Amino acid sequence: MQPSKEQLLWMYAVMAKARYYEDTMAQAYMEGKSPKFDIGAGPVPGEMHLAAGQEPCAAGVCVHLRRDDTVTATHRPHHVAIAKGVDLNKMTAEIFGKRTGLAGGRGGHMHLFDPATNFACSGIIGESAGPATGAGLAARLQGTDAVAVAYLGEGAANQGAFHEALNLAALWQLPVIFVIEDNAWAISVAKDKSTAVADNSLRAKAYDIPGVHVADNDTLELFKVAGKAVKRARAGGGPTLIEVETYRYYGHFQGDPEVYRPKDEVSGLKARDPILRLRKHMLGKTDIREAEVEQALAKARAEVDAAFEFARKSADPAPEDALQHVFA
Amino acid sequence: MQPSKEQLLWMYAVMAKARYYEDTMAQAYMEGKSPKFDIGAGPVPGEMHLAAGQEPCAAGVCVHLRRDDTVTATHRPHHVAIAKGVDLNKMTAEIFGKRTGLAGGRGGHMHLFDPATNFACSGIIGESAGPATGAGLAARLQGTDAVAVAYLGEGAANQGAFHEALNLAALWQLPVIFVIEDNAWAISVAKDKSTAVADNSLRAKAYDIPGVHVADNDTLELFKVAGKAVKRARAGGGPTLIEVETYRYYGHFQGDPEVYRPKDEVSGLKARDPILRLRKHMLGKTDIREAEVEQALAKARAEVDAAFEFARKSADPAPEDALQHVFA
Amino acid sequence: MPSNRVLTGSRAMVEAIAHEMRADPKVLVMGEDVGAYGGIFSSTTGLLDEFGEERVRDTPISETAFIGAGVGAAMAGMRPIVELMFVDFFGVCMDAIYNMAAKNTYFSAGHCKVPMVLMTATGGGYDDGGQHSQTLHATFAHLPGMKVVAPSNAYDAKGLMTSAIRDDSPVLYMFHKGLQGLAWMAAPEGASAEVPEESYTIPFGEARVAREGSDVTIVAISMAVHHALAAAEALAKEGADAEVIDLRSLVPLDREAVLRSVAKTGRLVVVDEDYRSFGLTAEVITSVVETDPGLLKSAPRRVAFPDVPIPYARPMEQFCLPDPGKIQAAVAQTLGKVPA
Amino acid sequence: MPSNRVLTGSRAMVEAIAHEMRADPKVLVMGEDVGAYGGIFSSTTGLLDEFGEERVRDTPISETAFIGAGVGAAMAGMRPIVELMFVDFFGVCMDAIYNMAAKNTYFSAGHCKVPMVLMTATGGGYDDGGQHSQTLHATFAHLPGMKVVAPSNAYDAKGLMTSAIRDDSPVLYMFHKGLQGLAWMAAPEGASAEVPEESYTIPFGEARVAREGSDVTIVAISMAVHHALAAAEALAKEGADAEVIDLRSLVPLDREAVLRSVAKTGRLVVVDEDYRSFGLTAEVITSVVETDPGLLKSAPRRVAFPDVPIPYARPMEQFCLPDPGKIQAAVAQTLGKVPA
Ligand SMILES: Cc1ncc(C[n+]2csc(CCOP(=O)(O)OP(=O)(O)O)c2C)c(N)n1
Ligand SMILES: Cc1ncc(C[n+]2csc(CCOP(=O)(O)OP(=O)(O)O)c2C)c(N)n1
Ligand SMILES: [Mg+2]
Ligand SMILES: [Mg+2]
Repeated sequence: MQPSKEQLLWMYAVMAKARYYEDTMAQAYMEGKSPKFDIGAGPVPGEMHLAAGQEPCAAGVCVHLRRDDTVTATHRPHHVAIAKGVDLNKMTAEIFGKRTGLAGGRGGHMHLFDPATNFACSGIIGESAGPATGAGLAARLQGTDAVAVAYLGEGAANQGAFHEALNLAALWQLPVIFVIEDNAWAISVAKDKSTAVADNSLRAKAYDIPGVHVADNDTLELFKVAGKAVKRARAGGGPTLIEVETYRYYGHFQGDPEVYRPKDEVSGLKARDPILRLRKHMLGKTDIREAEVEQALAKARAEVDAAFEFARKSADPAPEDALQHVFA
Repeated sequence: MQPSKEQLLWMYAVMAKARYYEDTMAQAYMEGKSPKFDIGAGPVPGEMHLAAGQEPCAAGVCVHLRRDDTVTATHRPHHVAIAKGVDLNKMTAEIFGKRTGLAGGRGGHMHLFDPATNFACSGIIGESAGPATGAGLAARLQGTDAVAVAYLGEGAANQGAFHEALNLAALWQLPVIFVIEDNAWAISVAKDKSTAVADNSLRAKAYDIPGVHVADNDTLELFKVAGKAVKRARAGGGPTLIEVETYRYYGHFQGDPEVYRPKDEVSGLKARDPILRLRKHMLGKTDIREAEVEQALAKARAEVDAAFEFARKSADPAPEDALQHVFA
Repeated sequence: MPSNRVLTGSRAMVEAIAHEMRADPKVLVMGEDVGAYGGIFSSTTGLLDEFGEERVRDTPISETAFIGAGVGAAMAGMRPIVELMFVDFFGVCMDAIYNMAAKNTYFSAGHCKVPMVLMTATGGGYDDGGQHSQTLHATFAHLPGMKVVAPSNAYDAKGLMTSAIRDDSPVLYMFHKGLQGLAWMAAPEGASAEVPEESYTIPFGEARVAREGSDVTIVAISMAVHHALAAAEALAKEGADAEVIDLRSLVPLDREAVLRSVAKTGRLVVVDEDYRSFGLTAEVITSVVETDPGLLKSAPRRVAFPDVPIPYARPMEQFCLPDPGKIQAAVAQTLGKVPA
Repeated sequence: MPSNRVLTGSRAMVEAIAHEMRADPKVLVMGEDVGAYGGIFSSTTGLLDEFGEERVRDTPISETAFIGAGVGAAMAGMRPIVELMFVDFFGVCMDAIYNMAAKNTYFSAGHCKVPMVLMTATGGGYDDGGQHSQTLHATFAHLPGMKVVAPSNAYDAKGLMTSAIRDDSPVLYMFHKGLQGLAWMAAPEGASAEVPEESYTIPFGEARVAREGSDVTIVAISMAVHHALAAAEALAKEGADAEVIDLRSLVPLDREAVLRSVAKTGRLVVVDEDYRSFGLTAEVITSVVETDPGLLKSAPRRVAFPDVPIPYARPMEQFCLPDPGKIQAAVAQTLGKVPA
C-alpha cells in the first residue's frame, strides 16, 4: 500500500508541524529557566517531554484515522495530538496553563483531553492501554467501525497494564492498535536494561495477535503496517501490536542532564532525520513539487507560531477556578 | 531424567498426603456449615480452596527443591505447602485459626508463612510472582545456588504482576521457576474466556526464556521438566516458565454452586487420577513393592490425622492477641 | 407498595442495574464472575440471562485492564458498571481508579465525562482473613474525584445504585457482603427491606436519620448502622435515647446532618468498620469541632477497627470489629456514665 | 560538628544510605533511574559508582514486580531500599505495598520480617500537574503495617533514613521534592541543615518542637513545617506566639506531643499538603478532642489541599497549596481575631 500524494503531503505537514512545535516549545520552555534551570519559573509550567525525532510514529499511524477513532497517548504527547488534529491553539494554551486551554490549565502538558478529536493522554506509564481497549469495546457495542490506538513507549511494555490490556483486547478481538514508540530510552534506562526481548513486537505472540516491527524510524514502512492494522481492526479482525524504532532528539525532559547517553548519539540519529528522508522521497520519487512542500511547511509553521501567540496572549485562569470541574 | 525409587516414593507420599489432607479438610470444613451452608460457622473459618487433583504440580516440582529454596504459592496452597515440608501440625492449626498455628491464627488458609521451609502464599492473584523474583535476587546477591518457585493459577497469567515479574526475572537472569497450575477454571471463568492463547507456556517467548507445557497432569513428565528448570536455575541459567495441565476436583471454594461447569467434568477427570496413575507406574514399571506404597500411604494418612487432631485440640487464640505482631 | 416486596440487598442492587440496562443500551456490566456465576456476592444474578454476553461480560483477572477499559468506554459514550470483586484488591488497579477515572473530568474541565460505576464488596466478620475482609472507606474518600457511597439496607441499595448509574461522574459503590442477604452469610435483620418495584433515586450526600434520639448522636455507615441501631435499642432500655445517623455516602459527606444532630444531643460517637486512624471517624468528629467545639458536652468517641491487619481467627477478628457492645460502652463514656 | 557540614536533603539521604551499605552487605537499592542518573530527585547520587550495579539496580518500569521483589528479598534476608519515583504512582503497585510488605509480618506473627524501605517523592508547588504533585500522607498512614515517615529537613532526613534502614518493619520514607535542595527546584531556607558526618538515628514517633510558643499550636509535617515556621515568624510581629510541632512521622503518630502543646496553648491549627478530607489534619484534631475537648479554647483549624485534583496552572495550584498566609489566617481565627 503506497501513500497517495495527499497522504504524503499530509504526513509531511504533520511531521514538520510537530517538529517545529517541539523546537518552538523547547525555546519557550527555557524562558525564565535559564541560565539557572528552575522548573518552577518561566511562562511554561511543569515538566516538558518533547518528541522531536518521533514524528513518524504520529503521522504514519494517524494518517489512517478518522475523527471518531480514539487515540490515547503518553506523557510525550504533542506530536500525536497534532497528528490527531487537536486544536493547536487550545492545546498550546493548555500547556501554557492558560484559561483558554483545553481544560483551562487544569490538565497541562501531560493531560491533554480533546473530545472533539477523541484524543487523551496521561502521565502514568501504561495508562494509555486500558482506555483504548475500552474505546474499542464501545465502538463494538455501538456498532461502529471506529478503532482505537494506544501509544506507549518501549519502557511501558514492561508495565502490567500493557500485558493486561493486550490480552483483553485480543481475547475480545477489539479494534485496538497498540503502537510502541521505541526511542531506546526510558529516562536513563536503556531498552536492553529494561526488557528481556530485543523486539517488543515479539510479545504479540503471547496474545496470538499480529506483531510487527518497523525499523529505522521509517515513515513509509509504518504507513503500510499501520494501514493494514487499522483496516484489519475496522473489519473486526482484532488488535495489532506495532513497535516502531524511533529517535529521541531531546533529553527525556527538558533539563535532563543526559549523563547516561553518549554525546554523539543524537547527532548520529539526526543524520537519518525522518522528515528530511520523507521530503527526499516526495521530491525524488513522486511528482510532488518543491513548492508544494515548502507551502505545506510554511503553513505548518505559521499555525504553530499563531498557536504560541494565542497561548501567550491568553489570560491566566482565576486562581479560585481550581475548585471547579471536580465532578461532571 | 527418570525419578529414583526414593523420588517416586517421595512424590507418591506427598501426593497421597495432600489428597487425603484436602479430603479430610473438606469434611472438617463442612462441620457446622450444613445442612445450610454458613461461611461464618463451624470449626474451620473463612473461605476454603482445595487442590485435590492438582497434586502433581506440587510433588513434581518440589521433589527437586531444598529447604533453602523459596516457594511462593497461591490462595490454593495446601498441596504445595505439604510438598515443601511445612510443619503439618502448625499449618493445620493455622487453618483452624488456633493459637498453635504458624501465625497463631492471624493468617489462615490463604496466608501460610513458614520461614523454616521458606514457604509463603497469598490471597491476591499474581502476588506470588514478585516475591519469588526477590528471593531469586537474594540468592544471587548472597552467592548461594538456592532457587525460587512461584506458583500461579492459569487465571493469574493475565494479571500484570505475572508479566512484570517474568520480564524482571528474565532480564536479571534470576533463578526463578514460574509454575502455572492450569486447572481450566478461574472460579467460573474458563481459560478460553480469560486468555488469548491456549497455552501460557507460549508466553515465555515474550521474555526470551524457556517455556514448557506439561499435558494431562503428568507427574513424571513434570518431574523431568521441573528438574531441568531447577538445574538450569541453580547453574545461573535463569528462569523457566512451566504450565501444567491439571485438574480441580472440588469447586473453586467449598460451597461453590458450580453452576458454570458440566456435571460430568470431574468424573471424567477422576478417571485419569494422577495418584492412581503414579501408583500404577510404580508397581508396573519399577521394582517398588505394593507393601512399600501402602506403607507410604498409611504413614501419610496417619500424619494428616494427627495434624487435624492437633489442630482440633489446640486452644483458640486470646482475642486481644489480635493486636500483637503488626510490626516486627 | 406490596409488602411482599421485601428484598435482599443483592436483589435490590440487581433490580436497579437491570432497570437501567433495559432503559439505556449504553449501560453494561463487566467484572470477574459477573456472568454465569452472577457475581460472587450476587450483585449480578440473572443479568447474563436477560442481557447476554455482550452487555454482561466476564473478564480475565486483569483489574487494571478492565477498569481502565471501563474508563475508556465511559469516555466513549457508554455507562459501564464495573465490579471489583473485593475492595481489598484495589491495590492491583488503583491507578485506573484514582488517577484516571477520578481525574479525567477535572483534567478536561468537564469536557470529558466518566460515567462509570465501580461496585465493590467490603467488610469482614466471616473469618476471611486480612486480604478479603477490609472496608477501606477512607482509602477512597480521601482521594478527590470519586463519589463514594455505601448503603446500609436494600432500599438504599437500589436507590443509590440507580443514582450511581445515572451520575455523569465516577461513583464507587461499596456494598458490604454482610448486607447482601446471601444464603450462605448471616445478615442483620433490617438489611433486607421493602423495596418499591418502580425505579427511584436517592441523592448522594443526604444522610438518613435511622433513629431519632435526644441524648447522644451515633454516626455510622454501611454495616455499622445496624450495630448502632442495636446499641440504641439496648441503650433505650437503660434510659439513654440515642439518635442514629446513616451517612449513606462518604463523598459527598453530609456534615450538616451530623451537626444538626449533635447540636441537639451534644454527644457524639462515630462508628466505622474501616481502620481507625486517618479514617471516617476522625473526619466526622473534626467536621463537628472545627465548626464549634462548644457543641460537644463530652469527649467524642470513635468505634472502629483498630490499626492492625484483619486477623483470620474468629475470636481475634470479633475482638477488633465494631459491635453493639463496643458502641454502648462508647456511648456510656460520652454520657459520663463510666470513666473515659 | 564542622559547620561546613550543611547538607541538602538529598545529600543527607544519600549519606545515610551509603553508610548503611558500607556497614551491611545486605542493603541494596532498586528503582527506576537510581543508577547512572542518581535518582530523579537525587536520592541515590553516587551510589552506583561506589557500590556497583549488583547493589544499585536500575529497574524496568515494573513497580509491582520490583517492589514485590523487594518484599521477597527482604524476607530472604536482604535489606532492600526501593524507590517509587513519585508517590503518585502508588496506584500501579499498591498491592505489593499494603497487602504484602505491610501485612506479611502480621500474617506470620512476626516469624517473617520485611525490612524494606520504600522511599518515594512527594509534593507539588512546581506546576507538575495532577499525577506528579500529590502528597498522599493519609493514603499510607491509614493502612496498618507500615511505618510512615516524612522529614522536613536534612538533619532529620539522614537520621530517619538510618532508622528506616535498620528497622525490621517496612518503612515508607516520604521525601518532599521541594526539600531535596535540588539545583533545579526552589527549596525553603531551613530545608538544608547541619548534618553530622557520623551516623545517627532518629526514633520514629517522636515529634520535634520546631518552635516554642505559648498562644497557639501549629502542627505540621514535611514541607508544611516550613510554611508553619514562616507563619510563626510573621505572627510574632503581630504579637502572637506560635508553637510549631514537626510530627516527622505519621505512623507512629506522636499524639502526646500534640496534646502537651495544646494543653499549653489551647489553640490548634494543623497544616498538611495532602488532600484535606479524611487526612492527617482530621486525625490530629480528633486525637486532641477525643482526649479532652476542653483543651481547646477555640475551634481548631485545618490548612490543607482542598479536595480537588492538583491543577497544573501555577495560579490555581498556588491557590490550593498551604502557605504561610493561609496559616496566619487560620491562626487568627483560632485567636478570635477574625470571624471563623
Ligand atoms: C507507573 C509509572 N512509573 C514511572 C513513571 C515515571 N516515568 C515517566 S516517563 C518514564 C520513562 C518512560 O519511558 P518510555 O515508556 O520508553 O517513554 P519515553 O519517555 O521514552 O517516551 C518514567 C519511568 C511514570 N510516569 N509512571
Ligand atoms: C487481584 C485479585 N483479583 C481477583 C481475586 C479473586 N479470585 C480469587 S481466586 C480467583 C480465581 C483464580 O484463578 P486461577 O488463578 O486459575 O487459580 P485457581 O483458583 O484456579 O487455583 C479469583 C478471581 C483475587 N484474589 N485477587
Ligand atoms: Mg522510551
Ligand atoms: Mg485456575
